[in-house]
Amino acid sequence: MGDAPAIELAGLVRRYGERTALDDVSVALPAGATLVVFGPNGAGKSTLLRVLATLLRPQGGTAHVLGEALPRDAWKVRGRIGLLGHEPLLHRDLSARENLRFHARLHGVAFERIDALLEQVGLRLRADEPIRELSRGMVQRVAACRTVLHEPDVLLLDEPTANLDPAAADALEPLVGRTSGRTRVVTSHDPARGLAEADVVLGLRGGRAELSGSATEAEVRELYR
Amino acid sequence: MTRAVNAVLRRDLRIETRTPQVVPGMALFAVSAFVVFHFALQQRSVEGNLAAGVLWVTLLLAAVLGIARQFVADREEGGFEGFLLAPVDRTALLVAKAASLFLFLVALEIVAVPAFLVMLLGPSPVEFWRLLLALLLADLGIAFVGTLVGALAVQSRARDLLVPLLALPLLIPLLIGAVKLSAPVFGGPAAAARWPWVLALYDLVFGLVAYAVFDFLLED
Amino acid sequence: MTILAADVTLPDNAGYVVAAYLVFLVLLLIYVAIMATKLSRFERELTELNELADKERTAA
Amino acid sequence: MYGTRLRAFSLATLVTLTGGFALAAFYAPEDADQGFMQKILYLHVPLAIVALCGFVFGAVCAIQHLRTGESRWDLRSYVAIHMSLIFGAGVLVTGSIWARASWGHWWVWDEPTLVSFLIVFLLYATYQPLRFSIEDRDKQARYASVFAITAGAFVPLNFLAVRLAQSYTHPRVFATTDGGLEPRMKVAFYACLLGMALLYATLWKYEMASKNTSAQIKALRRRLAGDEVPAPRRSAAPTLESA
Repeated sequence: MGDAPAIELAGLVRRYGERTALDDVSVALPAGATLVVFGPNGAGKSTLLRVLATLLRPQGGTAHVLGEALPRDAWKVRGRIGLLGHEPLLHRDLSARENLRFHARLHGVAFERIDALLEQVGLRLRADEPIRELSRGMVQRVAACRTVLHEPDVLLLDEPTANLDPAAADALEPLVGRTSGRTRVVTSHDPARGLAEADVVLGLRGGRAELSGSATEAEVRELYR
Repeated sequence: MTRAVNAVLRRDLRIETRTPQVVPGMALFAVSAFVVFHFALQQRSVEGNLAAGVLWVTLLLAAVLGIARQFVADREEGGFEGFLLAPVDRTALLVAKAASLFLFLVALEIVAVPAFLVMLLGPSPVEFWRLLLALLLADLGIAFVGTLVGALAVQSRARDLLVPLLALPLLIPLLIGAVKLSAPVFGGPAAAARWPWVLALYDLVFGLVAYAVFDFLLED
Repeated sequence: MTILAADVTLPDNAGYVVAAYLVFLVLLLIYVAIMATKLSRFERELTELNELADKERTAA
Repeated sequence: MYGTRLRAFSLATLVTLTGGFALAAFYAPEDADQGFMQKILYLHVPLAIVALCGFVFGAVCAIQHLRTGESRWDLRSYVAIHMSLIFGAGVLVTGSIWARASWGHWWVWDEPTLVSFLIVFLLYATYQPLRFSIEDRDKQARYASVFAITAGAFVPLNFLAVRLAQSYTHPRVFATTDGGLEPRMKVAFYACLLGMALLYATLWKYEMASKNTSAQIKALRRRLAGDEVPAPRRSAAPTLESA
């Protein structure tokens, strides 16, 4: 891969109808590093992740993920990224195993990996229960399995531990945490914890990048003022 | 492509077998409609064109119920995004969804057609293959048009209103062909040989249209 | 019976023809009316914007 | 800019349409079977043909919109379908009047062209509700285009199916425009058709100019209101990018 950044945005713009959700956002992230995105609700964090996940087209500026230009080469990027957002993207009436099998088929992954992952997050015994019968923390663990099922190079995490108790949050760590060794883009509301894992910081407010590169805790808190 | 079609189709069928909603709903609706027709028409039995009409109107309205439910799970439980994140051809979703709708319609007809024969039809059916041909060709057309309409309506606020408003006019040519083709089975006038071709043309045209435009319904 | 209306002589039918052309005229006039409301709205808005622009200029 | 040549269009419409109607009234002979009331043909049929062509034009613009992603094509498609719906209402009413005059009923089911037209009209009547029920502008435009293309493909199929389904019991004057009409009728008919097409084009341009003006006013208002006006935005129910 060389020294090319895993993610490179230059002047990125994305609008929803009248509203500008992302306005001239630029950032670069080396492979294997973690980018933490701060910002109050509605600042454009989720939009940023959805653009990187190829779910939304950029409308201005350029976006490169893993060296491929979006949206032109989006199809090359899909399959090398994993998105974990507020929505687990799991069908509530199907079991964890059935859900993961669906994604394994889509991505062409062998089913053995499903068992290994479920074992790793301690859900092997509950793998055949419908998702709707699992607790919030368990659902999020299954969603994390879904996110890393196809060994993505880039993880896009939208407040992965929101509403989780510390134990549940720790269970996600080996899959999607810093120790997973993958390039990560994480959104966060928690300045202290967020800065602790950040290699690069991006602070959004009203769709604009107020902080870029590195920041102090005080500067991050200022964003929410 | 086959891999993705297989994945989506299996998932849809699994959801339907796990918590059956669409097929039992459509079948129950069809049987209720036959009862309603009995009282509304004030007839013990129907035959000929009337019989074909009653059967096809019922099947069409039941199909509209199925069409309206088609993408609801995908939208509400992130199935769209889960699919879009995968490195697969997006046409696979159209094919898989049309295939699952087709299978649901076949399941509906396995219940509704015998129920119709028992409950309402007067004369015993002749040349039954005509009905089977009509069902096959019509189901194919409904599957394509229904998938397109379902995907079109699912993103709108007025989904339940739009599906019948869009689907019924679009399906009228298909209804004409199906009624003409199957009327002789119930003792109606003989059908011209062209009707299977008209239905096949309908299937072809809407199959191609759906293939051409479906991608645009998935982008954000 | 009404089925036989086709045989009726010219004066009776003329009414229908006139009615059809009237429908066309009415549709056109409705369109003109809609355009009229739009035009008056544009006029109002542009006047308002003009005043706004004047105010800005005097302020600057 | 859609206002250019609007005056020329208006004048041409005025001349050809009044000329066409005058030809229909005074030059074309009376129909042997139907007598005077056959004169509705010169209004009803051009209206129907132009409305259908308008729907097809809307579909073509919709294809362009999906290919290029430019919102002006969506606007063109929208206005085309909008105008065709108005023309379509005229078709149905005049057709109904003709049915009443010639067969004594306000509606006849064995007139395949009219029945097909009703079905097409019903389908397109859903176009606006569909637009209004999708909030996101880009998505609305895209979905509307998908609808316009689907419906555009539906039009010929529908006519084929309905026509095949009918038995030809009634005398049909206009189904055979080439064979059945005598030359003087043809002249009048084509004059009316041309006039009607020009009318459609003129009204389409009017409507486009109006939508464009309203977008410009909106942009101007934003500029004067002093907000930082972000680069081109897509604005209200389908309007142009207020450039």
